[in-house]
Amino acid sequence: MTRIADTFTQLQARGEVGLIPFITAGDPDLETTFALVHEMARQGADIIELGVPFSDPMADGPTLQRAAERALQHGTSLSHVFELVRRLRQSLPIPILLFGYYNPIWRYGGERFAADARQAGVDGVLCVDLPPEEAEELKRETDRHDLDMIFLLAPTSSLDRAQKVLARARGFIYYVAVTGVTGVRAALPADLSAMVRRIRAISPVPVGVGFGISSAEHAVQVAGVADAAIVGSAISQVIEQSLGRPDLVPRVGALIAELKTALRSVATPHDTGTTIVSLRS
Amino acid sequence: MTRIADTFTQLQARGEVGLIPFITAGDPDLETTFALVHEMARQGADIIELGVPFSDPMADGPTLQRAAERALQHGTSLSHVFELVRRLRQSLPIPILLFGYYNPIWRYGGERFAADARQAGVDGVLCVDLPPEEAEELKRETDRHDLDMIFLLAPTSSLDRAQKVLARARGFIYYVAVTGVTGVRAALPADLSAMVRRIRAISPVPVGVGFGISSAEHAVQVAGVADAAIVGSAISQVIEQSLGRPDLVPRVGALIAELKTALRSVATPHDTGTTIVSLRS
Amino acid sequence: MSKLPDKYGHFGLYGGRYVAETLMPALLELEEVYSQCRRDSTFKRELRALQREYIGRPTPLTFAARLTERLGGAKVYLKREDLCHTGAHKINNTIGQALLAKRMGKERLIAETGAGQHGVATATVAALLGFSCEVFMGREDTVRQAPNVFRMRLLGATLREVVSGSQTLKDAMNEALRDWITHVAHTFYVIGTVAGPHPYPMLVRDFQSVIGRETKKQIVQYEGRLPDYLIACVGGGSNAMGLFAPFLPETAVHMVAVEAGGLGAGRNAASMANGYAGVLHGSKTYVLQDETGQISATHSLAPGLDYPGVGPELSYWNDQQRIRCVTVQDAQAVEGMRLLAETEGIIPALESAHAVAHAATLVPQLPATAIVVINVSGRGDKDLQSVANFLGENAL
Amino acid sequence: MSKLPDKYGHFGLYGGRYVAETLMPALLELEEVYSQCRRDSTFKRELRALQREYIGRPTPLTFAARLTERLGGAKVYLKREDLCHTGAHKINNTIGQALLAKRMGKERLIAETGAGQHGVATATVAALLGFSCEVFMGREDTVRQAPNVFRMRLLGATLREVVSGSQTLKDAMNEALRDWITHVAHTFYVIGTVAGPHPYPMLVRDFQSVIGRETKKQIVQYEGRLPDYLIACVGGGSNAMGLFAPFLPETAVHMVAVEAGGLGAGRNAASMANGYAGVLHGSKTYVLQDETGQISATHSLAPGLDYPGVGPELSYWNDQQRIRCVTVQDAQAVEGMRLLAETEGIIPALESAHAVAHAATLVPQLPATAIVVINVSGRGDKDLQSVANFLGENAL
Ligand SMILES: Cc1ncc(COP(=O)(O)O)c(C=O)c1O
Ligand SMILES: Cc1ncc(COP(=O)(O)O)c(C=O)c1O
Repeated sequence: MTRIADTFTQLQARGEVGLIPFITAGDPDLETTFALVHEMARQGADIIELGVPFSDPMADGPTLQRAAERALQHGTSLSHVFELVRRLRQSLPIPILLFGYYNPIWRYGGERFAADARQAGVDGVLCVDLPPEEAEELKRETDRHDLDMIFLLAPTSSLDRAQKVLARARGFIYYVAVTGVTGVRAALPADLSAMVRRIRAISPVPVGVGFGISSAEHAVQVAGVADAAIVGSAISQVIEQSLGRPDLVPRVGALIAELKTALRSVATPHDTGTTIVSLRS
Repeated sequence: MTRIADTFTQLQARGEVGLIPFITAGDPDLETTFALVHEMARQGADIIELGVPFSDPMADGPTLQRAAERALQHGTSLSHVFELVRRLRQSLPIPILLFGYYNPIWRYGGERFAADARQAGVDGVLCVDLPPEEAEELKRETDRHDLDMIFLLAPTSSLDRAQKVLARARGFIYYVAVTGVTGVRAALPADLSAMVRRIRAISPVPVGVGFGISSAEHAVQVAGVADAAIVGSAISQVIEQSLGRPDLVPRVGALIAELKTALRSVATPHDTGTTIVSLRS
Repeated sequence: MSKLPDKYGHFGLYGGRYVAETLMPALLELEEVYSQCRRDSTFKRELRALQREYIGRPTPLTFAARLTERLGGAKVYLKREDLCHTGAHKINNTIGQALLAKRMGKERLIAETGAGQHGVATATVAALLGFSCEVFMGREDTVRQAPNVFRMRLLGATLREVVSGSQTLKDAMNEALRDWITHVAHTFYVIGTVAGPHPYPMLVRDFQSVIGRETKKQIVQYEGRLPDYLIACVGGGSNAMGLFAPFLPETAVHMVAVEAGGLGAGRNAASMANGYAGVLHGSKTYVLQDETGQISATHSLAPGLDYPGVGPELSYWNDQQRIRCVTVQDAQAVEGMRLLAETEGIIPALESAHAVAHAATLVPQLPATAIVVINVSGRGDKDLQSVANFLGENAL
Repeated sequence: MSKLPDKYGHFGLYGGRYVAETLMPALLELEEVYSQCRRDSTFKRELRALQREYIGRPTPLTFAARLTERLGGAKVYLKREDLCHTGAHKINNTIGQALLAKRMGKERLIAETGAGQHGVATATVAALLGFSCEVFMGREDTVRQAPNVFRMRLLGATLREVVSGSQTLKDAMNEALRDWITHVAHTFYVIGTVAGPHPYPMLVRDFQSVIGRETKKQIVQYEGRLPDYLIACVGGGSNAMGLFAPFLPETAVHMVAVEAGGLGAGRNAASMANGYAGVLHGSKTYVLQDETGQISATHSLAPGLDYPGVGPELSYWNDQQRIRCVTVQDAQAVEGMRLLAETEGIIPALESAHAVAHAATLVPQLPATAIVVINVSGRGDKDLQSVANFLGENAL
């Protein structure tokens, strides 16, 4: 059993919804990322999603584009990320998931990537632009090194497609809350809960929900139906607004604490038991 | 016999080559033109060629284009030109030839034009853009009012064409010295004399040569073969250079005197008696 | 081909050869050579091959479905001269004249240009057939049609900027005629429209008639019958005569010539609507002029229409009421351009946009069974800057 | 049509569908609709009618007599995509995709553009068929291709200026993908070249293959045999694949893909010559990237070539050595433009000028019996300002 699966088991046992914060490695520099990860863990993060910056992040909104640009300005590469994870692992017990685009991994080499990731202490990997159809080559390697490859489902996915993706799922399934790119939003889609419920009903693994979760209210909304809430742009926004300020790390910490408190206030969702014939109502 | 034919008869009798200066009526104003015509006659001009300004003088070089523009700036029209000629006629014995483009005449009306021209004291008319083929309508009117319609021949004219044009000639034939537009030139074409000799040999009327005669030397060159030398741009250049100066009129007079002296120094050409088979050698 | 003009180049009262004597021999020679060539199968084959393999003929006749729907009247078809190589019908003519120049052993082509389209088309055939080339263009036009100036230069032509007179097309034509008078022995003057002295109005019409011949064949193929209306803009009249000529014997086909109404009274280029018979640039025809016979300054946003004369044959058919002449102003033309762009994805030249604008008022008055053909004489790329200026957009 | 790609959209190692999960259903639906349409005779008839009556196909294959003479080697023919409506081959593809979009009931088209040609071609078909349209264009490109920006606006499209990244084509494509992810339900993404996720490389190739099919027929008609060389420039590779595809089974026909050498090492856009296999914009292919997998900034004077990737099928045939890949730098391309302008009266797009420039070095080495076809993928009007700047002329 991987550290990620383990985490979800513990969360379920505690009747809690997980909090998975995302930050871009190297934004604004690797030392700050190191400090941020520790702070987020301290404030209640259950899994850390660490963004590997890419020059052409086609699924990201402006906030995460800028975060990646800041990280790339001083050349943050996969090797740097592994080095960071290795250092974090010396004291960090919670799972670390790498989140990014396929090209840097492909260029690094799939086998070498999986080996080095595992060795550094990475627990899972999520490639935004690597749907199951194209993932086999890399998945063979991540499976071999016991890394969870996390797949996504989206509001546009059909039931058929969901079943196909879920059949390959490991760790958890990442449900994309909005039809769109990453970024903070005023409101989540009206049918989000229904969609997540249906997926959860047929998913062999827990379901995390991300993209657009921008506030404690959103987190609460998601918590009613999902196993974890993934928060990205909202955190990067705080980082951006705090650039050059001595309290950058505690400000992010405060946001995590607020989100975690909100999530703890909600009861874990229970299986609906419905038979799902279509994902879309 | 018209005043133009008469003038050539007298010139021949005196063994003299005629001088036909051209100025644009109304350049720079009609009063100056009045003074200039008298001055040119006094200095030995045999026939006065009076330009009727036209907005689009397509056979003229820059000097005469500017002369026409100056005349048009204060709206010099055919009616003004007739009025000028009427005044000149009160004291001027030598022939006056109007030189211009067809449109102002056509717009004035051919019949009305011929009548008014005759009545004002005009002796002939030359339309640069009215070859014999298109001239019949106007020529009917000018013939009726006993005005000489002057036709042109050019270096490009074939013998055939020359004969056709000469058949319609009245007053004199205007030989265009250069393949080109009006304007002063450093030198005249090498074959000018040969061409004029050939035309003169078959012409029922005297031959005047114009276009590009810019100096006393040119006049002398032409005088050896032609019945008259026509000088335009060289005079307009003096006018242009003297604009606003009190001695504009005498300066033009001096040029006419110089040209006339040069012409008087040359013996009239005698018939060569050659049989002409081709105009071009 | 029509029986007009007569052997003197007259279309009734109009046409003829009003030029300096120096040019007469060249015109007579051209007439002679042309009359040989039009009967010469080698010449005709060569011309047809270039039309097909170089210009890209036949150009399509496009059914304008969305324009038809928008206007809610007759069915509208577009003759697509905008698809000709270099972007306008002008090249139909320059190819023909350049072949004549080759026959005559000339080495040098000259041309006047307003919009720059005829200049580009002449520079193009000069490059294609190995002539040297000089193009006369009014300074004002070199500014408003700057891209065409650069195109001519790239094609190896020399641009002669004309600073005399109003510095537009009429003055460019004066300068070209002056150059021709001077270099007539080895120079061929490629006139860009059905104007100028005989035989130009005739031969340009003949070379452009390919537009009408194709249209006739195409519309019969699509609709099984001839159209009810033909609409073309008129600068000198070459695209109009090119479209109209083959339909002249078909008396049921109405023909509408759209002149440039510019900014309205006193600031336009509508020679037939507002001019008088006169003589300009070698032929008798309708000319915009004052009461003393001086040629008027003209205005049109479309530089190819900004000319105070019109081809003599158009004057003739206008008097005969075989063609009907209407005017369209600058602002309407710009709207016509937008209309065609937005409904059909075709940005017409400002010149052609005059024809579109007239169609926009005519078509809604016609029954759905009627068929209208608009000649899209060229594409609008050359006009983008002027239209942007006109619209007050600085976005270009 | 070629048997490639396989059912996953793979050309050997390359191709595929590397996109966000949100887009996968749309890609699968598009694949399905396309596979129906390519067998549907109504669709094919509609497409053929638009090719003929709207685009102006077939485009000529022009024998370049004076270029052939100047280069002194093989006979050179030019495939005249510059004569297509809107001025480049791009519209062959946008018409096809717009018809698919209609089938799928979409209301809105989006597109990325570099040179502006694909943007104009998309805005054009949007106007023609009644879609709303938004075009993404890097800010740098909006400046160097300003006339195309105005054309798109006249056509009723909304321009979305992209200020992220290097502000060129690659970033425009990122933004278009982001828009698509967001509005995938009612929006059709019209990709402009044989790149992107499956089925785009396949369907764009198929829509562009009309170039090669016509060329094949035409050259056999003129010469009685197939050509020895085909030369095409490569940005994403659509004009190249369009020309090459129908000749792939003809093993005696050499194919040369000309990439943008820009200003030389480190400042170019030659993905096959200088890149490594990678994943960009949805497919695996040769990509210009650094050793950590970040995409490189590129440079080419030709904005349509200024892209760090290349269609996956080209990568495949390049590895197979079925096509040969060469590079041409900015200055040579400008010379190529001049050469074609001066010898044939055709001003090619800067992109196409790369192919001409390569021909200028290849053709003299070939025997007079050899036949070379250059794909003139577009006309150069859009590039006049950049070339004037490049040449340091302020005359434009
Ligand atoms: C596209 C276009 N249409 C029309 C004209 C007007 O000329 P014509 O009346 O001879 O067709 C021009 C002249 O330049 C032109 O470029
Ligand atoms: C004229 C022209 N040729 C070539 C290209 C390059 O694209 P591709 O390689 O897809 O043909 C472009 C792109 O805009 C173009 O406009």
